Amino acid sequence: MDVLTLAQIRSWISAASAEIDKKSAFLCDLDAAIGDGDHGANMTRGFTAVVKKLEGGAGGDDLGVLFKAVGMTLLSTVGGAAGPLYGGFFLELGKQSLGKQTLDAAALTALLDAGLTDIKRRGKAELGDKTMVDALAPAVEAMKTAGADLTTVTRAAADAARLAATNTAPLLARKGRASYLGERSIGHQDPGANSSALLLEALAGICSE
Amino acid sequence: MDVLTLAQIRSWISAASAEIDKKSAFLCDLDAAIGDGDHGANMTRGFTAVVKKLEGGAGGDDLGVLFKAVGMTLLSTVGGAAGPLYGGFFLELGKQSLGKQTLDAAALTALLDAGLTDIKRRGKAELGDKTMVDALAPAVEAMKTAGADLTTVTRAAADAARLAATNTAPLLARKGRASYLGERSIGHQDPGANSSALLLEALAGICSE
Amino acid sequence: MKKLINSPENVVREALEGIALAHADRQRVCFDPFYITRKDAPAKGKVGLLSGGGSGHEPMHGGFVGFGMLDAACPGHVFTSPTPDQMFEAGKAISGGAGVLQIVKNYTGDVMNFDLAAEMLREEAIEVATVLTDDDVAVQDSLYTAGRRGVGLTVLMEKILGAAAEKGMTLAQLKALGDSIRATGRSMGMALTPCTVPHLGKPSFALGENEIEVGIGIHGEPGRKRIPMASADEITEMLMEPILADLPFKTGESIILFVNGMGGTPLIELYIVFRKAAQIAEKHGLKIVRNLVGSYITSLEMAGTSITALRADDALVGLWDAPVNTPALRWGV
Amino acid sequence: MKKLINSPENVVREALEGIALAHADRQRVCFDPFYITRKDAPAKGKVGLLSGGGSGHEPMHGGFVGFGMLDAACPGHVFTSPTPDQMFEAGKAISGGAGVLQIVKNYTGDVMNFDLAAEMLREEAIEVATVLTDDDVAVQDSLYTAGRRGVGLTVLMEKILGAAAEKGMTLAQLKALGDSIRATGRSMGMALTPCTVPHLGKPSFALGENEIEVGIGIHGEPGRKRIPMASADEITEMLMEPILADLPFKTGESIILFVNGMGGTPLIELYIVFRKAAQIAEKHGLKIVRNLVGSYITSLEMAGTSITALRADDALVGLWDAPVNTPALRWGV
Ligand SMILES: Nc1ncnc2c1ncn2[C@@H]1O[C@H](COP(=O)(O)OP(=O)(O)O)[C@@H](O)[C@H]1O
Ligand SMILES: Nc1ncnc2c1ncn2[C@@H]1O[C@H](COP(=O)(O)OP(=O)(O)O)[C@@H](O)[C@H]1O
Ligand SMILES: [Mg+2]
Ligand SMILES: [Mg+2]
Ligand SMILES: [Mg+2]
Ligand SMILES: [Mg+2]
Repeated sequence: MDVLTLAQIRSWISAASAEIDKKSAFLCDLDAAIGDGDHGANMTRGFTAVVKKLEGGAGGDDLGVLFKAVGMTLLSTVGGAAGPLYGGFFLELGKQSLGKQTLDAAALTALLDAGLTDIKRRGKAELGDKTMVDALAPAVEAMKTAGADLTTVTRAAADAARLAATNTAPLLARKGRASYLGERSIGHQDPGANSSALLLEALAGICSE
Repeated sequence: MDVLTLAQIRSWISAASAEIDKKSAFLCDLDAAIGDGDHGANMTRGFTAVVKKLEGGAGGDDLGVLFKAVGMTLLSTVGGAAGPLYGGFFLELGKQSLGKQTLDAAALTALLDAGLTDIKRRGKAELGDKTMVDALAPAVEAMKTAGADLTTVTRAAADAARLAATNTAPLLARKGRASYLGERSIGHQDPGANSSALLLEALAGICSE
Repeated sequence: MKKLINSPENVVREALEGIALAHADRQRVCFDPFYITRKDAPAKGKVGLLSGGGSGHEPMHGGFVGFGMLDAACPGHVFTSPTPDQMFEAGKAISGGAGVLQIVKNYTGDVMNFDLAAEMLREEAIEVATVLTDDDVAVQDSLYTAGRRGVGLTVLMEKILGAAAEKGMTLAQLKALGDSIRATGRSMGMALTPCTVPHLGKPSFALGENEIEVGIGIHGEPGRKRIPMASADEITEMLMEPILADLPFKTGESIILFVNGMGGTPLIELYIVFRKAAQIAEKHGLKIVRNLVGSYITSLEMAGTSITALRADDALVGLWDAPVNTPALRWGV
Repeated sequence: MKKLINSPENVVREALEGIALAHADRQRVCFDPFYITRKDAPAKGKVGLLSGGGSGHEPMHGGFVGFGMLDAACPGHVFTSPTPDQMFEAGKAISGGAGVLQIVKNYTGDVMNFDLAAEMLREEAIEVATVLTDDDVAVQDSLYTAGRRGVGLTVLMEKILGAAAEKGMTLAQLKALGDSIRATGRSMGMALTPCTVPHLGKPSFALGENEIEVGIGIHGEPGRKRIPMASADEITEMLMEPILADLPFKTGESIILFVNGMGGTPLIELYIVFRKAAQIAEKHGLKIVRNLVGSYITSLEMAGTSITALRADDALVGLWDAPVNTPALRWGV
């Protein structure tokens, strides 16, 4: 598969929403262990609102408009740290894809890379701080060397994110709520890294159809 | 045994205090079931203070003065319903025994009868209301027909009180905190009836030595 | 039992030491016997307002001692009414020549101990009158029992009589006003969890994860009945309907509505209860002219709520609005 | 989970409905998006004070909206920071031409959401400044982490800045005053029990009958360490010593001492904690010029306490004493 269409991006968002909804309790439990237990609820609330928004016709026939609608909706419904981070992420995707209707592998990789950069700018987190960055960064890296087939590229991203999210467990949190726990944050996976992995898994799912 | 001496009355009070202290948790549990769980603590606090007072020399060589000291101390240390009731009871004993140094069976019976009357006046409880009256009234009745030997008379009182206290279980409380429970007060023994039984058991103990 | 205490025996004394340190600007604490008076007691020419009861109901009563409310409060041991010597000494300390009004919750122990204190004060030539609160509709009223418990209405009673006393009402007038408040206020409470009396060390009753007690008092005693867990709206209805039906409150009447927390219930839940209580009052055609939402008469750490409704004409509202300056209730000054 | 709620989704909305009904005399509640403003907002020519944060900390922040304190508060979902659209709308509603000061507890989510709101407000030509609170000494401070949490100091910050704003201080002056308060206040907290977030339905952590968490925040998160149950005096020492050592507070200094309840702890226990805290402060040669004892910044029904100490010169004390009229804090008016 060489291009993602606007319709497929829409399906990605719905698939991501379903995925997050299914794993909501899991994300909350991860957050309860080293945070405040709301990450799953926040993400579910946000993506449910996004899907409603898109079904309501938002997004039009421009990827930039579509991603902006997603970002704005997440910004005003998720709250907490994840709200501005994921909201800003999709707003950045929107800026970078304004006017576009399709994405090939290179464009998609560039887009996610830009989104990742925005998250790092906003949250000031580095690789290894035990945040969503730890899932997104390796995913983008993997995409860069996975060739031109979107099915392969997105699968590589999803697998890298999944593995990296699991590997946040031994890390000592330096950003977000988990950092308050100091040593006690060690041994637990980061919730945001896991929600990021879910988003990419949903994307890979769309591209494998 | 035909007369109780002042020294023996003092021993009664100390024995009663020891008895109540031993059963304090039991009395609290009874009170927790149908009241507020403090009867044992209240009585222990009160009688501990009484013993301290008497050891401090209070009471002198007059039964009236002795009982008054007991009553006043209970009044200012027990609190709750039991405080005024037992405090008033001993104050009444004091009034009735002023000037006396000894008590024979008839005098003792008359004294406890007067104390019971004071409790009924103050608390307006009748026989069967599920209160200490249900233990004290049968005890005094039993004394009246038990002859002149103090060992027999006080044993009769103690046994009657013990039996009557146990028999408060099926009663529906009409006075005190337990009355708030209505039907739910049925099936539990009254704490005050049990503390009264303990006082009389201690008395019988003294008279059997 | 996990509590922020040092030993069950010292709970009341050490709490009083904390109160003495925290509120030295407004209150004076006596430790032998235990009582709290306002700093400027006695107020010459003013009737002295005296209350008290077992500890464990904080801020009641000590938190209500101050200008515009109580002159003195006598704390007993936890859930145990104080003793006559406390009320006697406190009564003397606040007697400003116009007599002393005792505000007593209708519990056998409280009533008998305050009665004894009243006798003792009268022997000192201090005029004493007593007002009872017995507002708990969960208890069937009857001549043959101890009658109803005094609960939430006590808070409103102490605020309103306190204002009336500041305005110079005589002992007889205050007694009459108190009796009319007693006659026109009703309450009912429920518990989600029991509480643990320090010297007992275990909960006063056991409640299943899915059970609640309805018709509880303020001493950790079991309630009138145990039912399955219900929604805040259903629970509020279970409390409001008996309250409104008992007096009864009639369409068009104005009321002060008081939603109280039992000690372990967070404020956010009390507002959810108040929301429904207000809706029910409105449905009954009642006008809520004033309200109070918070934990003012508690049962240690018990989770639960009680609701109190009091008929309120303009005069009563005026007294409610009058300045009050106590650690727990303060406005207008 | 037993709570006085109807459904986890509706907790915040229904509590706001209760607040709107209970405090209509002083506050206005907007439901889309959620925010509370004082009734008379905007106050022309006065800097508007805006705060907010996750719900579940009541009375903070909504209970502090009123004369002499906050102009507006934005409640998020339970333990979740509110969203920029809430602060944006609330900020516009209270902007009286002198700018808006945001008081933000230092949590990544709160900071980022308030930052976004500030950008949006500036686009509306409204001047915005932000003051952070990060007073929790239980968290090691570091440039490489999210830094310290904002906890109890936030209450004192909002009271004092509120008074300063009423006195006509400019946005720049308030920002400077806020930063100095941030620099001179410290807090630490502990929990006897966890709390249950409604949508989770189970406690955020499990504590044994004989364990306590020391160094907790206000979001039901675990603390820095778990230790065996201790006495109130020992626990108070565990909180006070790090607080006093961190700044450090020096002999001869005056402080405002704030003993806070986490939501499920009865007032009688807080006074026992205050007693010891005051003794420790005295031992360190500190003068407690003002104090606050009660549950003002809570974690739902969590049992526990936090202590806050703030250096206080006469000017600060003057602002503390200035009139305030909010549902949760009121004096002088
Ligand atoms: N500074 C940061 N940079 C990047 N990601 C962060 C940062 N802080 C927190 N996160 C991510 O946000 C997640 C928590 O999101 P959430 O629980 O919804 O917000 P909150 O922590 O405010 O409750 C963390 O698991 C982490 O992945
Ligand atoms: N009106 C009354 N007349 C006689 N005895 C009473 C009356 N009310 C209560 N009692 C007795 O007092 C006992 C309770 O005493 P206690 O628990 O110390 O006081 P309180 O009920 O105030 O906590 C009851 O078990 C009962 O025997
Ligand atoms: Mg979280
Ligand atoms: Mg009792
Ligand atoms: Mg009692
Ligand atoms: Mg959160």
